[in-house]
Amino acid sequence: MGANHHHETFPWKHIVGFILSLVLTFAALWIAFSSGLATKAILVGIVVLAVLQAVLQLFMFMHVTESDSGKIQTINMAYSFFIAIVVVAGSIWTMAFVL
Amino acid sequence: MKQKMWKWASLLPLSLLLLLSGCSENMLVLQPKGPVAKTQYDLIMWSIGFMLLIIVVVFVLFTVVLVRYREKPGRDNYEPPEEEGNTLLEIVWTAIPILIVTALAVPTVKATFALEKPSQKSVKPLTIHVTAANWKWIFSYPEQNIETVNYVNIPEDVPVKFKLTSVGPMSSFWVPQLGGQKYAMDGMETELFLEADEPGSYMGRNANFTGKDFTHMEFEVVAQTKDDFNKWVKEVQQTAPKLSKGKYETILKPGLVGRMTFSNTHLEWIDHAKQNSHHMGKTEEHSENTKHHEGMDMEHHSH
Amino acid sequence: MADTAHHYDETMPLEYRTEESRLNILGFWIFLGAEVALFATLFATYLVLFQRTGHGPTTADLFEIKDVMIETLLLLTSSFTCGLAVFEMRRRRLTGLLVWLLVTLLLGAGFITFEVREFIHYVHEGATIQTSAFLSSFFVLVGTHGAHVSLGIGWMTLIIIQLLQRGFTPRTARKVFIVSLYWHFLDVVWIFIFTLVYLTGMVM
Amino acid sequence: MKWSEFFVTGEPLIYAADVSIVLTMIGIVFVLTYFKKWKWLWNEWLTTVDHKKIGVMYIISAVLMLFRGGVDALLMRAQLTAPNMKFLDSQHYNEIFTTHGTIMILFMAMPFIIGLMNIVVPLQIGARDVAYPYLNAISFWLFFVGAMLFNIAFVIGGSPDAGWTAYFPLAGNEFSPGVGNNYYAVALQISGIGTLMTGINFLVTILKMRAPGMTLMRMPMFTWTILITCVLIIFAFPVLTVALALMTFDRLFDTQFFTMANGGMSMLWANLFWIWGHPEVYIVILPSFGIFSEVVSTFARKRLFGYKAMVYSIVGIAFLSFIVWVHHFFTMGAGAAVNSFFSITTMAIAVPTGVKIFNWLFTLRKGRIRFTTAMLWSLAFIPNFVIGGVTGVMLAMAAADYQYHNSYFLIAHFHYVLIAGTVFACFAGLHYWYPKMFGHILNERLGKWTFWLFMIGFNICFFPMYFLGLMGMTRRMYTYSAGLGWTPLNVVASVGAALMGIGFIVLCYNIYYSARYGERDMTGDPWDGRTLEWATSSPVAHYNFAVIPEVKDLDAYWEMKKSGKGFEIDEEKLKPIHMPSNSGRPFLISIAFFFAGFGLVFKWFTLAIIAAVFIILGLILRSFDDDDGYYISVDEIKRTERLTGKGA
Ligand code: HEA
Ligand code: HEA
Ligand code: CUA
Ligand SMILES: [Cu+2]
Repeated sequence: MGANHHHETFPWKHIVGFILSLVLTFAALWIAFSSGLATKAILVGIVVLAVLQAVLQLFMFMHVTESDSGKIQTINMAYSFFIAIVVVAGSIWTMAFVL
Repeated sequence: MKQKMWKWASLLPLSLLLLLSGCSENMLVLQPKGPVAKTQYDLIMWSIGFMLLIIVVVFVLFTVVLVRYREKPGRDNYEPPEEEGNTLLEIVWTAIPILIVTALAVPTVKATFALEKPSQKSVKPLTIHVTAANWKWIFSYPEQNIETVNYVNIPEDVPVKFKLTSVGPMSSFWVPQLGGQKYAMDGMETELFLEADEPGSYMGRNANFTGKDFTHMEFEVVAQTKDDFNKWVKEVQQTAPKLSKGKYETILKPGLVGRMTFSNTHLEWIDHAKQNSHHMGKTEEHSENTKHHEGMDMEHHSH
Repeated sequence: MADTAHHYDETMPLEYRTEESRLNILGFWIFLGAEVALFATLFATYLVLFQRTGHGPTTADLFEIKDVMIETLLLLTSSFTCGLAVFEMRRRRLTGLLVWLLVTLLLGAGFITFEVREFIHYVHEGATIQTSAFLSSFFVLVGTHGAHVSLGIGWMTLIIIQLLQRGFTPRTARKVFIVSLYWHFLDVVWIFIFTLVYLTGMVM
Repeated sequence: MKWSEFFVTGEPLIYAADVSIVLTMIGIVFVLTYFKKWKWLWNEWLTTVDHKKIGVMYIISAVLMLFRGGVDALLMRAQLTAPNMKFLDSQHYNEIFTTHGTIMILFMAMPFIIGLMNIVVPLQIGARDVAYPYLNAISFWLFFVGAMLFNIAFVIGGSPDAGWTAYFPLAGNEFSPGVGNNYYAVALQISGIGTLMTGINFLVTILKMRAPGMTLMRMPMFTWTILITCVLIIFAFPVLTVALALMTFDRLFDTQFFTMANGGMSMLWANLFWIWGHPEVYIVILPSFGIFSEVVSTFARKRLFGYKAMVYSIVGIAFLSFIVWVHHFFTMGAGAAVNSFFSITTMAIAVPTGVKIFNWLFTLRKGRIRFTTAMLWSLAFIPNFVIGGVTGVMLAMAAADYQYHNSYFLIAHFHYVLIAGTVFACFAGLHYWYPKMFGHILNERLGKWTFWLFMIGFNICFFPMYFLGLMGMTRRMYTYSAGLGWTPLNVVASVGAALMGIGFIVLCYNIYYSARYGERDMTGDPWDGRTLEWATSSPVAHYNFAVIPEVKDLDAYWEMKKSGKGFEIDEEKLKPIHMPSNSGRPFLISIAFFFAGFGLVFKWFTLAIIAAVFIILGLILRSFDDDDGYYISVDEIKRTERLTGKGA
């Protein structure tokens, strides 16, 4: 089941998750404004951090793998990310000739 | 009943042949009059071959199976075997379509890339700006400094670079015998290369629905020998009237107009291919009045 | 599938105890999948349009990092406190649950306040939803997220009322759990807004 | 807005429609009152959460919409029969093809499929209901009010006239200032939300509510296709939701998404529309594949050949369907690289589809083929769909598509796949499952008449259109001149359309005739079926299965029959059955949606806001609702089971 963490008495997982999300956010901020990287590199960097943070929320806070439907839930989220990438990247790519 | 069924099925390819022979003189797409249309014609013919093959295979299998395995007197007690499938067969009918698709994809990609460029390198293409408006076609020859409406003359054997744009709904510029279509869109520019092999008159149409008089949005492409073309250009430059801004505005008004010819182009004062190029004033005026009000409304509705 | 063995399994958190709850939670996950597609479309729209500013202001003219950071921190923290609420629920502490839910609500309300202020500020600078394609897509993307958060606030309020009325039941527990999923999800969406709208808008 | 603009005026056709609508409504009210059926209507239908009744309501709506869309089609064909016809003017023609396309796809094909899946899927998987019966009722009513809202457009305010694709800037305020496209945006939005919820509902139902022993790889093929279709719905419909919302903003609140000034980009509409639109056509074809699979295997008396490959191929088709959308606008000029990519992904779909075609053929091989009406539709599907499919592949070849695009070649392609695929499947499914819905069989002789008329008419109508396309005839032309040489083929096409119309009339007569004289289905298994729905009585008891069946094989019921037992109900094992309560709220909430939508269409924001308040109120009430349903007692189950003769 993997949903048994109500035995714990201190929310370690949540606190670590929170700190990590703060770190990732400020890291993105730093990359954007202080890293001095090229624009392209900045974009790649912050998008990677955002994805990391999404994954973090999914696993640390939302317990996506939990319950007897954990597998379905995980596949569902993974597939929805795939669709998101297709829609976003696909639209940008096909419209790029006028941008 | 069952006989009727497969007889009918076998009628289909037959009727196809009949129709093909009967109406072929009207099938513009299958009568290319230039290298672009020819490329597409070849591709179409190549694909039709494969498609007929597939249709024949499926129809034959279908007919054989139905005739042999239909329930008929004497087969009442026949109990079909349990079969789960057949890996070998399934691989075969996956592999063959993959091969066919590959055989179709390669020339498709080649042709798709080829059509982005003029069909010959040695001759300098003639540039013609095409502006679609409700419901007419406006052709501007910037180098010759002339403009026509609802017809366009081109020299034979010279690639023509049509630069397409629109003052309004998305239109599609299509001259079946010279080559496939491309959209003409407001505030931007697309390019289409066409070329005619021989002098003649070719039907051109708007292929993309644009409202009320869309149906009548036709034009004629007249391909001429180079000499005739040059003669025509000179004549227009010398005899045709000048296009004024006012006249141009009236042409743009929604409606149908006849053919027109001018000895200058509207590109002098406006190019609709530029983003936000036209009736900016009007649109802005409109949003100026309503901006604040409806902006506030918006907040209510979406939250 | 009817695996009856799990029906009254006491080791399972309350929100998973009944068949109905399990179905609803799974259904909500699937719904979140659809929400991903919805927001992805809005992002696609925004990313295609955000440099098409017409005569209106550009991203660089408009965005200010300070406001955005405040909103981001409020929402990040609320996602954390929402997690704590569920944590408390799984320890069967009603007060803890209620307190953290309330904190979450307040943080969410704070976020909305700042966002509305931000929007009003833009409108006063003449950057309305009608000004340009960029601004239309900006307001609709960020506004849709804001609408979701507002909805979440209303929803959470209803659940708090039900918790006060009925205490822990498999049904209230399930509702808390589902609203927490929703809330975390909105945080995820915001992270992408933060990254793809604000940060990108300021560096490009 | 003035009253004279509110009602569409000045057209005999419209007045006739007005009159017939009013008369029909009075008639319905009169019949209901005279036979004292109001209460029955409310208790049995309007408040029902039973998936079977909801399914029946979907199908009734779909047949009505087929009529409406079909009349539109016949009007178009009448106008195009001869050159320079004056039967319809351009405005009317434009409205008619727009409503024809929209209605046929969204309000005919979709609900027909969804209706069949409502009726069949829970039965096939051995479940008592869907995962969320209450939500199911909301889904239906949202679809229904969406459809009604769309349908009143032509008498109140004016129909949309920018094509079912509603391309901008044509569909924007500047070129379509009336309310027609508001209807389009709002009505589709409302029913789209219903569809999305159906998708979630059935996905969870299929994943979680299967009878013990029914592993994924033992699911009936129809259920498989619905499962995958639900995935398509869940990820495609949100895109439509957004696209329509942006359209609504542009039209009602002057935003600049697709406008011509201030940076708006009309191509983006096309892009978003087709990101939804392409998966949408597979949403209506995959379940059709499922129906054909069931029917073919039943009437060939054979297990589906290559079941696993069939499953993988639907998954493959579904996956590819999200990465091909650009093939609808190859001619936009996005460049050779983009076009080539989408060309190849599109053509790739031919491979899994071909696998299915050959597997069907090999299911038939060595079978004992019975030519029932349902089977005739399924058999006719194969050759006809292949014609549509291979011409689809021709369209997929970008460079060649520049010549076919927007021509009648395209019109022919998609009618060949939509009619020979989806419509044939709906008819096959209707005849096949009819006894499950109503307890009697549709007359076979009339059924065959419908089939031959419709099938032959279909080919006569649409086959010539391929050639019209090659002759340069473009779609959406309301007339053409005589010199183009298009006349003969257009005449032929119109004759075919008339035959289809006659076929449809025979079908309607059949429904009436069979209700009166049709053969009752006493066994519950009139076709010697293979899957679990045939283990129930016809019509099906309210709770579906008195005892949940145990599944041991792919064709569960077939296996039971082969092992000599059939599906026996051990009265000792009966337990009280839990059922959800009826509720009027889904219906009422949807009525509120109707008024909210109507308010938006006419920019009567007060009305819209009041209606929205009612919607929110309904949702709040639902949140506090803790109705746990009720139990059917063992005694009552025994009584029902003995009555239907399926019990021990
Ligand atoms: C049920 C609906 C349905 C289905 C199933 C399909 C199936 C397919 N469609 Fe179609 N399509 C539509 C409905 C549908 N379409 C609609 C409504 C439009 C127009 C909308 C509008 O503009 O209004 C359209 C438009 C459309 C276009 C756009 C054309 C244009 O606008 O210019 C294209 C282009 O690629 C296309 C391609 C295909 C292909 C490749 C398939 C494939 O899935 C077909 C696959 C099947 C086969 C190929 C046959 C069986 C296979 C074999 C026997 C194996 C061997 C075959 C080969 C190796 C080729 N379709
Ligand atoms: C599932 C979808 C579906 C179905 C089933 C159909 C069915 C039919 N379609 Fe449809 N069609 C579309 C989807 C569909 N169509 C779409 C999406 C478009 C594009 C729209 C656009 O461009 O925006 C289109 C466009 C379209 C056109 C092109 C219009 C144009 O571009 O100018 C034509 C032209 O012939 C046509 C004809 C027909 C015919 C004759 C039928 C026949 O099958 C109909 C058969 C008739 C019936 C089943 C009903 C019979 C009714 C009666 C018998 C009652 C008679 C009584 C009285 C008249 C009182 N359709
Ligand atoms: Cu183009 Cu206004
Ligand atoms: Cu498509």
